Amino acid sequence: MAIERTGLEWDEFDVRTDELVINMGPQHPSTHGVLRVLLRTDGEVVQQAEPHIGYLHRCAEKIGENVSARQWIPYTDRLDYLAAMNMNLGWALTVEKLLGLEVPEKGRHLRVIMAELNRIASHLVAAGTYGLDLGSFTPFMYCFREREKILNLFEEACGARLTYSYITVGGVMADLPAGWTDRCLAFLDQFEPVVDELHALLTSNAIFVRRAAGIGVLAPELAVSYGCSGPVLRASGVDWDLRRDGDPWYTRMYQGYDWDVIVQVNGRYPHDENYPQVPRAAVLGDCWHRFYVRMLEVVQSMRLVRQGIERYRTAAGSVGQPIKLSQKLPKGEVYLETEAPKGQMGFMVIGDDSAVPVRVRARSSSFCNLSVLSELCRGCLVADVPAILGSLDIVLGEIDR
Amino acid sequence: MNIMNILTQPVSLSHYLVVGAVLFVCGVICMTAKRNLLGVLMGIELALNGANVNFVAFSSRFLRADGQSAIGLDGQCMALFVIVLAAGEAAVALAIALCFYNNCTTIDVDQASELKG
Amino acid sequence: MEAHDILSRLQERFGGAITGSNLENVDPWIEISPDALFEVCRYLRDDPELRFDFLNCISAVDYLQTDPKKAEKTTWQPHVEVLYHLSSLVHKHRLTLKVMLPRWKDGAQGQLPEVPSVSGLWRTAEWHEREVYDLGGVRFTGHPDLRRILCPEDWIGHPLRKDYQAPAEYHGIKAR
Amino acid sequence: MAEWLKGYLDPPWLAYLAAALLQCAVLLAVVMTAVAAFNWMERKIAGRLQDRLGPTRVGGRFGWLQSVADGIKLLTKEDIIPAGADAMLFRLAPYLSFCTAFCVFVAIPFTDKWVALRLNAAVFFILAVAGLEVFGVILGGYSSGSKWSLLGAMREAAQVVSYEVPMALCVVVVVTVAGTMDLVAIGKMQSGWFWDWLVFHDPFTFLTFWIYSTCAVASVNRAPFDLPEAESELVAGFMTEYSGFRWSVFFMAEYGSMLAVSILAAILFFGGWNGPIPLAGLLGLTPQHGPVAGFLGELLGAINTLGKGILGVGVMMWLRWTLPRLRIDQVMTVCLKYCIPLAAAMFVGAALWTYAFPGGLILPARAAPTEPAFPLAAAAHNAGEQ
Amino acid sequence: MAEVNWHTFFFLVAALAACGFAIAVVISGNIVRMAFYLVMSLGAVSGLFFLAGADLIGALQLMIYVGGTLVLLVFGVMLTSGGPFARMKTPRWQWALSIVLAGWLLAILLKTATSVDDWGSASVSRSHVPPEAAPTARAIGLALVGVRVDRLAQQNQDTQAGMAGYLLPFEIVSVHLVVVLVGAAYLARTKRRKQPAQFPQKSSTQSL
Repeated sequence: MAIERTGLEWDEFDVRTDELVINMGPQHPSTHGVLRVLLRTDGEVVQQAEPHIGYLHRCAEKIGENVSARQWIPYTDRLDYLAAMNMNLGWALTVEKLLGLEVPEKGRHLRVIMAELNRIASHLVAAGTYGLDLGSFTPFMYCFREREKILNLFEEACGARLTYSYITVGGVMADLPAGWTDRCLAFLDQFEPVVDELHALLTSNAIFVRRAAGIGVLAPELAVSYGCSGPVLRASGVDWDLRRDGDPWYTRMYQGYDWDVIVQVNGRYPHDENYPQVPRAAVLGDCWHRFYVRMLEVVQSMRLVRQGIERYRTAAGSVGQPIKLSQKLPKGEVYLETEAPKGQMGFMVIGDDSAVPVRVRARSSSFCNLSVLSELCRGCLVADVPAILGSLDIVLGEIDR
Repeated sequence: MNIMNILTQPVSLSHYLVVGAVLFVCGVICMTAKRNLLGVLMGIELALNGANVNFVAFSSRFLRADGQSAIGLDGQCMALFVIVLAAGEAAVALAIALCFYNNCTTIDVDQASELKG
Repeated sequence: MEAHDILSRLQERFGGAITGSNLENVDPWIEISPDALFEVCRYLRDDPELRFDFLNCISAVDYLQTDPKKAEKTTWQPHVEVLYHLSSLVHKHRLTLKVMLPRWKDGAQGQLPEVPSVSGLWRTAEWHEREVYDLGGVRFTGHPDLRRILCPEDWIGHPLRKDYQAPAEYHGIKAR
Repeated sequence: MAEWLKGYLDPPWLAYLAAALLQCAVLLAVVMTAVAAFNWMERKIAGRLQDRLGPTRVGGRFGWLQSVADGIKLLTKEDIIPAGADAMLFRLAPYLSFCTAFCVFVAIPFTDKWVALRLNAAVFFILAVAGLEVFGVILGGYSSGSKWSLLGAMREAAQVVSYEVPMALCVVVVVTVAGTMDLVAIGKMQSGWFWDWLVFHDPFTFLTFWIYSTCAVASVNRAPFDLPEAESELVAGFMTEYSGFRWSVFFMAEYGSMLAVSILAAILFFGGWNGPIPLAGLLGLTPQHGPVAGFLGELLGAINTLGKGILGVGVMMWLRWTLPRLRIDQVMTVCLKYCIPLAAAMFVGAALWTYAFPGGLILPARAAPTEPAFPLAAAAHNAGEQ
Repeated sequence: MAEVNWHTFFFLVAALAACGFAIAVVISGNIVRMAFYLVMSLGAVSGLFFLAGADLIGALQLMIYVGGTLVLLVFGVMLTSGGPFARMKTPRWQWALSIVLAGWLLAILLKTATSVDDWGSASVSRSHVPPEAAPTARAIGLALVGVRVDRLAQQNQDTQAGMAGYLLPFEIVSVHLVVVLVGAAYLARTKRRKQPAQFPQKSSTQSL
């Protein structure tokens, strides 16, 4: 644009580096799957980042209207394929709420064990790939080595490593094999020091702090208005976790468990004395905090799994019987949200006393978390976009459904 | 056959001056004929180099009959100053080129006609 | 704050705009007329006792029984419902709002029903409404940028409608 | 070398030519094998750091044939040239940066007698040639026509050009302390035990070494400063469009300049061919004890220099696999706001130090280096009658 | 045939390279190619300097001129090149006019270069002065600081006194360079826009 001569003094303008429109994706190593981010940059500064989604859209909700409730479980695995157990749990609880079906206590504790183990695995992927986004390859290897051990445990329990379909409506497909709980406790014992290694490798690393602290700051009101949830919401200081404040039908599972919600309450995280302190440059709601909240949640999940195993061993009775495939759904509508690793995963089912539901709806947490990206990336540098995107920890299967 | 005997004759001052002249003339053509402002800048660099070759040629001890250099080390010092100042000149010229590019969005010298009145 | 207290507050404040409710269902809901939707939502969000500051999800449900045998048994008329699931982080309670819409605007096939957009109140509505428009076939008036979000820009039809026929081929790619 | 050959070949120019070719061949052989070893070493170190084995199956238990396997793969891969590319510049860019990376070795001495070309301004020549490597990168990025590689090339050029300044300053600090730009003389100065090394000469040169190492890592685009081919944003920076042999030439250029920079650090700060303990001297492998002993002493010195260089390259690889990457503006601020002022301060400090304690503070004044350290009158006198 | 004079051979190689690439700079249309040819031409010129015995100036040329100035120039090319490889054609008659003028200038220069017989007579062949023997780095360094070592052998004192060193110009040039760089930085600075840039608050409607 030429000089605009307004009045006497010249209205100065930016150095006219031609505005570069860059397509980041859909085949881009750091976009966690098939996502295209349209960057309008002026030199190095990003003026506008607009995510384009829909590349992985399979319309799972339409299929939900043609299959019975239990037959839709494998589709919930493919929503957030890094945390399939939590997806199955959400859908199973929604249909059970519609049916009014109670799962025996032993089954509930088994579900807590599986959900929390899958949360650890999902957070490990998040931490590993975030290290990769910022350029350090080694933490990725450490995280995935630990995640392999969890997947081995899942494989023993249900035969699959990624898409388990283990938790179904009415309970669980099959009870745990003998000795599984001892192997699980053994894994947890050797996993304890690895978390400290990860903290040393990334959280307190000076370059990591420079790249993550103070970048992509998300204000609490903006997070709530954009419907963000999970670690993204808690990192902005909003004290909200569905496992404690959710629908009673869901929080009944966590009754009597002793754990803390990871959120910064007046400047301090719950018992963060044995973890690296918050660096000076970190602002509440930035990428560093989102990473830190996930790392502390892994520790809480370990505590939950230990207590779950204790209760599972002492509980009597069966773990619950899956319902018949052609079970008729009563008339009624149910919407239930559960705390998945990435955030609140909501399922809705509308029954009209036939085996096939009238409407199935999946509310995805990454869908809302991603919508904040354009707000966070305005004015940052091109190198920060993957850092912010990595800190939101999105999975495209869940966004595009 | 005269190619071979050129190879045998020792090189003298005038050979260097010829090279300097050719470089200088290429620089002049570049300055006059190029429409891209940066092409003109390159022309200036060439012309300066032509001059440098002459300076160094005169100050070299191997090119004159009596084995003594015509102007001693002054030539090389002059060449040193030319190189350093050319660097400074290129910096300012590029700054002007950038401003020109920002104001009139093209780098074409013929467009710079605002002072024509 | 139970559903019936909320219902009573809304009825005495908005009266006619509340067109119905169902408190027996496992998740009770309240039906609202489309044109009063924006006012009700603003009140639900800003009222200190209610403070529904978190819009969980917007979804569209198409009630149409395509298979003639079952058609007689259905009790409801073919229509489209838009559901709003709200929750309050402050008071920790939840609410479901419903808006009843005709399947097509004033009966003309292909004319999408209209609902005022709530993206002014909750920013998450921008993407949710775009998805409902893309898949469910409901137009949101006042939406800043109503475009398809999941299907390609030039896709024809709205997949989650019960009478949706998948196109035979799309840009040369056989779809069926 | 040339005089020794002159005895055998009758026309003198043939002797010079043969000597030059022989030296180049030896140099190229040494450096190319080092580069191949680095390829294998990088994978092994990365493996060890990530708690895995690294290559084990290719050629024997330790997978040492891995680099040969990579070489064959790269040779057989198809060299594609993108449509929008400017073909001539596209083909030429890798060789430009390859040549500059390797002709630095001409002036680097492995031991006082084993040096291809003993220049009295060797350091100056190395800095001059190191400056040219930027061209290969700029032309490579610009000529492959794609927006991304252009961004990568611009970033790399900005980084390398701006890191030349503090690196040159650090080298000048050592030159002022040593009094000469001739690397062989600098090496000879540091003969003896490890406390004779320049890095322990005074606190300023010690700090200069650390600044020099950061700038060296940055000017070679490694570890925390490897913005240009930052996989996460620009896929592979300016090297995106290259494949097969051309890519491996860029690859060799990078490893070559890494080795050059670390050998330079070894000579300037860690005494080059004089090991921590003067082994050659102790074992009596000096020329006085006959040519074979002399040769062995030289060989020991060369191994010493190369060893330190390889150690330096190892540290660079270690940095790469542990630290995340800095952003482009952080890289620039590190250079402009930290490296340059610090290097300047070290320069002033070192100059004052050599002025205050010409013979060195702790140790008794050793024999002054062969050329007098810059007293004007003497230099004027002996230069005059040359 | 007589013994080949190697100095001439290398001189021919370097001279042909320098002039060839200079002409290539003039002919080529694409600005990036011009920059590249210029780099090669200046590299050849630095070879000429080495041949003429000025090794410090040759290294300087490589380092400052090619390594510094031309990198600056290539940056300028990248910043201001509109589309990729934009071509600007100069009209025919401008070319013809400049060629005529330049040809005439070249003729004059060549006439003067070859007319003076003193320059033409070739000196003793080069081999008797081994290159290492005449390093000029120390002499020039001292000349810059003001001690003209190469003039010590001058017999008559008055001319010898006149041979002052280059201390003053050296200082002036260094200050001059600082002023130039500050000015250039100021000229090309990013001028801050008075009011913040507005771009569409909502996501852009026109798809790309």
